[in-house]
Amino acid sequence: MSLYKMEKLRAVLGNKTVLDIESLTVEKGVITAFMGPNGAGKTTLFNILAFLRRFHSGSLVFDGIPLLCSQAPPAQLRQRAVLVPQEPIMFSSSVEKNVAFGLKCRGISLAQRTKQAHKALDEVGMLGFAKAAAHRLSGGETKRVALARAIVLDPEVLLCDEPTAGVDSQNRIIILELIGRLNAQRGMTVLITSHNAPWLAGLASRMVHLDSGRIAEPFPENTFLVHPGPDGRSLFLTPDGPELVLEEPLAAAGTLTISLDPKQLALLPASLGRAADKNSLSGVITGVLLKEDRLLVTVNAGVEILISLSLAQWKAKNLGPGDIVQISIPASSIRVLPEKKPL
Amino acid sequence: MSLYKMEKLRAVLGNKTVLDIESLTVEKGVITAFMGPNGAGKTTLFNILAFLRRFHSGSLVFDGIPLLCSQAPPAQLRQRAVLVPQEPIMFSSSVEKNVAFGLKCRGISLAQRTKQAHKALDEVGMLGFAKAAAHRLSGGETKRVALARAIVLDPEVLLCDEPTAGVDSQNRIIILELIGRLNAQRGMTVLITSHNAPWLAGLASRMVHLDSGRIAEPFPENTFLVHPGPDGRSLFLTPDGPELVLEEPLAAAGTLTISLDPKQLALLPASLGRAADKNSLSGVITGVLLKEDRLLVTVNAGVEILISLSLAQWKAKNLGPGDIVQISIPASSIRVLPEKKPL
Amino acid sequence: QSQVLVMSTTTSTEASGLLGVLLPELEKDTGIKVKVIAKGTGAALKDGMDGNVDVVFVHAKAREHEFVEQGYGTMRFAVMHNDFVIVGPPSDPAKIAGSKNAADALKKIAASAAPFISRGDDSGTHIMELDLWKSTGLPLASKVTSTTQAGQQVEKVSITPADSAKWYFSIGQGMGKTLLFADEKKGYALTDRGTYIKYKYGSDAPVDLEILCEDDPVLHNIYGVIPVNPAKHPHVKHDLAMQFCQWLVSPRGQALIGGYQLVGKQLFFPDAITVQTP
Amino acid sequence: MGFFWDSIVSALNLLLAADSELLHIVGVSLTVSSSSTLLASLAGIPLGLFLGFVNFWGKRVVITLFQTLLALPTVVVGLFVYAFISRRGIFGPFDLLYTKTAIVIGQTILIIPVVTVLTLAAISRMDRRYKDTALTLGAGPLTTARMVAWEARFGIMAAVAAAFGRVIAEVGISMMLGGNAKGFTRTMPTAMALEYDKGEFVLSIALGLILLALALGVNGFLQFFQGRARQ
Amino acid sequence: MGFFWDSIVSALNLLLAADSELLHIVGVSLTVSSSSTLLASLAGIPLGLFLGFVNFWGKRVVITLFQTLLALPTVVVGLFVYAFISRRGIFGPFDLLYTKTAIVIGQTILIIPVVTVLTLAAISRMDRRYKDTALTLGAGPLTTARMVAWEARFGIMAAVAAAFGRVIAEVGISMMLGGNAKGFTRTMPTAMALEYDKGEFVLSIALGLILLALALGVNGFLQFFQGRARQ
Ligand SMILES: Nc1ncnc2c1ncn2[C@@H]1O[C@H](COP(=O)(O)OP(=O)(O)OP(=O)(O)O)[C@@H](O)[C@H]1O
Ligand SMILES: Nc1ncnc2c1ncn2[C@@H]1O[C@H](COP(=O)(O)OP(=O)(O)OP(=O)(O)O)[C@@H](O)[C@H]1O
Ligand SMILES: [Mg+2]
Ligand SMILES: [Mg+2]
Repeated sequence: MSLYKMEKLRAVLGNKTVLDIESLTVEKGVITAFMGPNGAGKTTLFNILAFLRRFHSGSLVFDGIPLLCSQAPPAQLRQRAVLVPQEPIMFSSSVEKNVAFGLKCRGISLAQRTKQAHKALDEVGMLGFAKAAAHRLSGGETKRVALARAIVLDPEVLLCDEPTAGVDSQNRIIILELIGRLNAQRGMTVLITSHNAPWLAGLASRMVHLDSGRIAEPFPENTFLVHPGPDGRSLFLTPDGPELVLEEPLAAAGTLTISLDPKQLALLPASLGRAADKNSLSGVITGVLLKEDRLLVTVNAGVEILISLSLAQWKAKNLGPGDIVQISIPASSIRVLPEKKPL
Repeated sequence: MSLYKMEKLRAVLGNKTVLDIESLTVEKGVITAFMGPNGAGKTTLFNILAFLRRFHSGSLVFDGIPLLCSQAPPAQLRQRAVLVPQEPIMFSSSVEKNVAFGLKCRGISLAQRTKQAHKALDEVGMLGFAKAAAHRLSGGETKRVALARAIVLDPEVLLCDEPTAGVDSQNRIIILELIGRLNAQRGMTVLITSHNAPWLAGLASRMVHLDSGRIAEPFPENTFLVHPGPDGRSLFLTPDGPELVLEEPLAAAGTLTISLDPKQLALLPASLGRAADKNSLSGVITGVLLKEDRLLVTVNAGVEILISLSLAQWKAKNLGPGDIVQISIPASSIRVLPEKKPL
Repeated sequence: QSQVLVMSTTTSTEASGLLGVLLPELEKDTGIKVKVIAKGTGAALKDGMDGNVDVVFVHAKAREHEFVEQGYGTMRFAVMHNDFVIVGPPSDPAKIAGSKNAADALKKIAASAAPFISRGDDSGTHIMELDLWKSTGLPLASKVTSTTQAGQQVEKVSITPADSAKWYFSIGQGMGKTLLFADEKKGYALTDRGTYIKYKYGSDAPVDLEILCEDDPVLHNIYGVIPVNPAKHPHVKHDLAMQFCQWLVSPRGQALIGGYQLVGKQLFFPDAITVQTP
Repeated sequence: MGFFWDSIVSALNLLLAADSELLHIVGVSLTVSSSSTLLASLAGIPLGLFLGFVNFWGKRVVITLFQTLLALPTVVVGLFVYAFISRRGIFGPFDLLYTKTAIVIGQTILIIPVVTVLTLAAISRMDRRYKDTALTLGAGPLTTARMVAWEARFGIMAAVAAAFGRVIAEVGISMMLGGNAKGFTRTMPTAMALEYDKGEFVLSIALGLILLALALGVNGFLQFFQGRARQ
Repeated sequence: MGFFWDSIVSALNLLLAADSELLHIVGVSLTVSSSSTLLASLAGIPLGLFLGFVNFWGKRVVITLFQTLLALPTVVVGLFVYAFISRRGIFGPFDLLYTKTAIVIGQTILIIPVVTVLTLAAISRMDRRYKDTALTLGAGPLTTARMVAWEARFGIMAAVAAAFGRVIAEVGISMMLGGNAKGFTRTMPTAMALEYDKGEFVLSIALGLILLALALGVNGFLQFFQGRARQ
């Protein structure tokens, strides 16, 4: 069942169109992940979905209730969806009072809310800080208390804007597990953003990619910043590193971003090719990862390059980690990515 | 050559000892990474090393110059070390003015500083935002401009407090490459913190681990949050997941954190063991990574478990990604990690 | 600039509008511009003592003589007078209407305990009022406040009728405010005739007070003008001040004073017959 | 400067004599100005919060008007209130003119704009995230405003302090509406103005010093609590 | 309320007549109060910044003293300045008493505490990171203070607006040090006080309305620029 339904949703900040979503549906009871580069509009979208900001035009329907862009978002819906912002701020009181605040707004008794606040703090590993001054916590501690402050309310919808940025690795796992559990056990709808694709992929049932405010194709893997050579056709992966040659010369100068399609790259044992060949790099296999039915092989050739093979192809090659290999990069696999400009 | 020398350095905030470093030296011209859980004192330390905060007792020597804890940090040293804070804030003017600000303080002419600011913005991929209002940028954009604002000054020491938290994956690479280049080409001393161990390991020549304000052993890998069973000896990795049995019953109840020593875990082909065995999990090999002279094998057994083998051991087993295996977990490999409490 | 004379005066001369008539004529005749600083009599005299002004124009005869005797002023010119009246509510609870004896009237007011509003500000009017209370023979309460001046203890005595806390309001404000207060409290007050006429006939919200006692010879209010002594303050423009004073007491000045009317009533009576010298 | 020395000695003398008249004046001053500060805060703080939070058509104009009212002359306030409470006014029967209540009414009107504008300034600089956090956690508009006000408390306290300073030293309204009646509505500043009019400068300054000592006491008291709250 | 109607009509009449006397008074008012606001800002803003940034022994006491000076009575300021600039005072020879300069001096002293305390309040709520950022980028103490002041500009503008409102409507000091001399030092508020003294209530209110209109103009002007700067 769909919980949020957006059609032609546009948000304008200043005089910049920050969000421009043709059509998007977020399902009830599901974890949906939002990915996308900086400035893609994730935070703006979350603020709108948490009923904290207006949108500019288009339609947004929440659980069958249509919202008007001409009106301030309805206050009563805020009780149903809680946002953990990207950069949370704490009220200048104790940690436990901060966490109990939402419960107080819901008229829960002091004893009850203290108990629940402590439980939520325990879940994010911050119970030891219950009496500490909330506005003096470290970055990661603040993030975790902010999460506790939201989950203690057991909302229908939890919007987490980068809940693990700045959180240490151990607590990151705790938090991800917690979010997964809230969804699995209580059926909580979770919307989450992050720049850490791997763990989002593990957690979310659905990934939505945003770019420049629009729903977009996921950003390609194997992305490199390169330095074009003087002829405009050769590219250097590092200033003194391997050289790639394009099919057509470039129009623009200056550093730019390219991606190499992992499926078009060929992996050869070192003996079969020569390292000096154009568009051929030699490196060491540093990793082999199984992802669905394909193998992702990481080769360190000065930079790490990812190659995607079928399981059969890999078996046939009889290679393993530590082996020295050649990568052949067809000019057709090189895609120059458009530079990001503000809309 | 050592740049910072700390001895018995203590910092107290409120009435909590946040930093208590016996002895630590940071080398000149080197990238030193600071890791540690939230609240370890990394930000506090960086503020002190950037001459923005006093310390409480002990000694700090910068490039031969001793600093007194009884006095405000000397202003002229701030010209030599620039901090990119964990949560940067922008002055409410344009992005390019923000980046040019430090140059203005150094008396550089307008034309010159605009040129340099644009170059620095280009390096972090934010040139397109030069005229935008800096205080209205998104989280990741702000981070990147803050970095540009520091590197444009070409300081002797660059202190980056989580420079990539909140930065998208593509730009993370750009930033890391940039920091590496500043160090390699200009010999800039870089101090950096992050919660992303893998890439820090690639970048830094030295890793310093902080915990509760003290220099500490690195936090172990294979860390899991577990749920003890009713008998206090069995542990569950997930509520309905595999069970581990301890040698001695636990004193405390409630969720806790354990680590499994990757070197003590044994990897067996599935046919050799039985999945029902206590402390034996079955899973699929999902990755093989070469790290120095050892292989790290990732097995997905409901949770991802890391096993460390010598290259010889691995070769002998004749296993590969996608193979089903058994992991045997000796009780001695299970370490219950102490709960973090504020000092 | 040198033709500008600085004068401090009591508020009544300015508030009555008299100076508004005199000064433009003065400028026409002599070219002298007068910078008028209006304040209470006490403060106005103090300005003269401090040499902040060139001439003072006030109405407190005894203090004016003292001023000249102490050498602050060169001489006093008697300029004009008006008179004081006792006003009260038309209902007249103390039954003093038609009385020509001010002391008597005050006695009746005290006996009836009807509200009486006093300026209480050491102004000429207030001093006159206190003199009247003294002449009633009623018991008076005096209160002493001691202050230090130039290291010396100085005692200030303030006098009120005894046992008057319930009906005697000492408000420390100007004449107009006193009339408004009396109107509001339906009380009695001693006032100069000019201000009363202004508030009774020249106001948007006329006070509901009637003249109940007038024409007692003790009720005369005499104005004098004194140039500040250049021996004490060499910078003062004594010549200009003398010129101003002489113009005031000249037939021309005196005619203007006598001719000034407010709502058809003469307010000031020229006095300059004799010129007194110390 | 012997003059100021005299004033200090006189002030001490007055205090040592614990003159009942002086005590009464001090009492009136404190009652009146704390009442009007309290009332103006009760009106001005919510007004400032309202202007800070609620968007409506013409809001900028309303803010400009309030800023303009910072320049409200005491004579205008005095006459305005006078027109209502004098015996001829609508509220004449309540017999309010020349009472402490009248001063409180006038002073309250005088400083409501001060409290409003400075409260607005204090909260409009607050991080927007405080408001968003309260809202997303389910707080209603009142609770949200209260949370933001709490975060801006030092700014709001400065607003109240400025308003208090304005009225404790206020002369015009106290004169016009209180009447400066000795033993009834005489306040420190009107007493000072009177002594000045009489030419009793030393006494006037002595009273002023006592007034400042009083204000110092009030502020020291507040600072003490502020200091404790800051910890 | 016919009274107020009369006043409005009179105010319009006065304005339409463009009476040269009125224009002079308006001119004096504006010159004097903008001069004193400017001078007090030049002193008070740096003072507030100093108190906000520099730590020194006894700072809390100094802040308390400044807060106390919010209650500085005009009579005290007036007499204090009087003692210096009257003919007997040290600055007597400069012949300052009863000039516009004298009013400016007195008013400046009166509102320096207002600007200082409110500036301090405005910057003490600023995010500490502004200061740290400026410092780490190599700014000296002055530049750092300037940057923080810039971020707190709306608060500081409110401080200046409050101070301006205080002096444009100020009577006591203008009377005592200016003398309310017609054609020289008469300001709008002293003219109003005089008209009130004369019982010319309608005229007094009419002048008050003109004063408010003037303040409205000034504020509208500032709001306009503030609005543009905010974009
Ligand atoms: N008030 C504003 N005026 C103009 N542009 C704005 C304003 N607020 C935000 N933006 C721009 O809108 C874009 C979207 O911002 P948003 O915070 O939604 O991005 P995001 O996807 O959350 O990015 P990040 O990953 O860095 O957090 C950014 O480019 C930002 O600069
Ligand atoms: N003013 C203060 N009073 C009391 N405790 C404080 C204060 N400031 C910081 N702390 C505590 O000091 C500890 C260290 O904070 P710091 O910001 O240095 O941690 P950190 O290592 O940077 O953490 P993170 O990874 O979350 O950024 C934290 O536990 C924090 O709560
Ligand atoms: Mg964001
Ligand atoms: Mg930190």
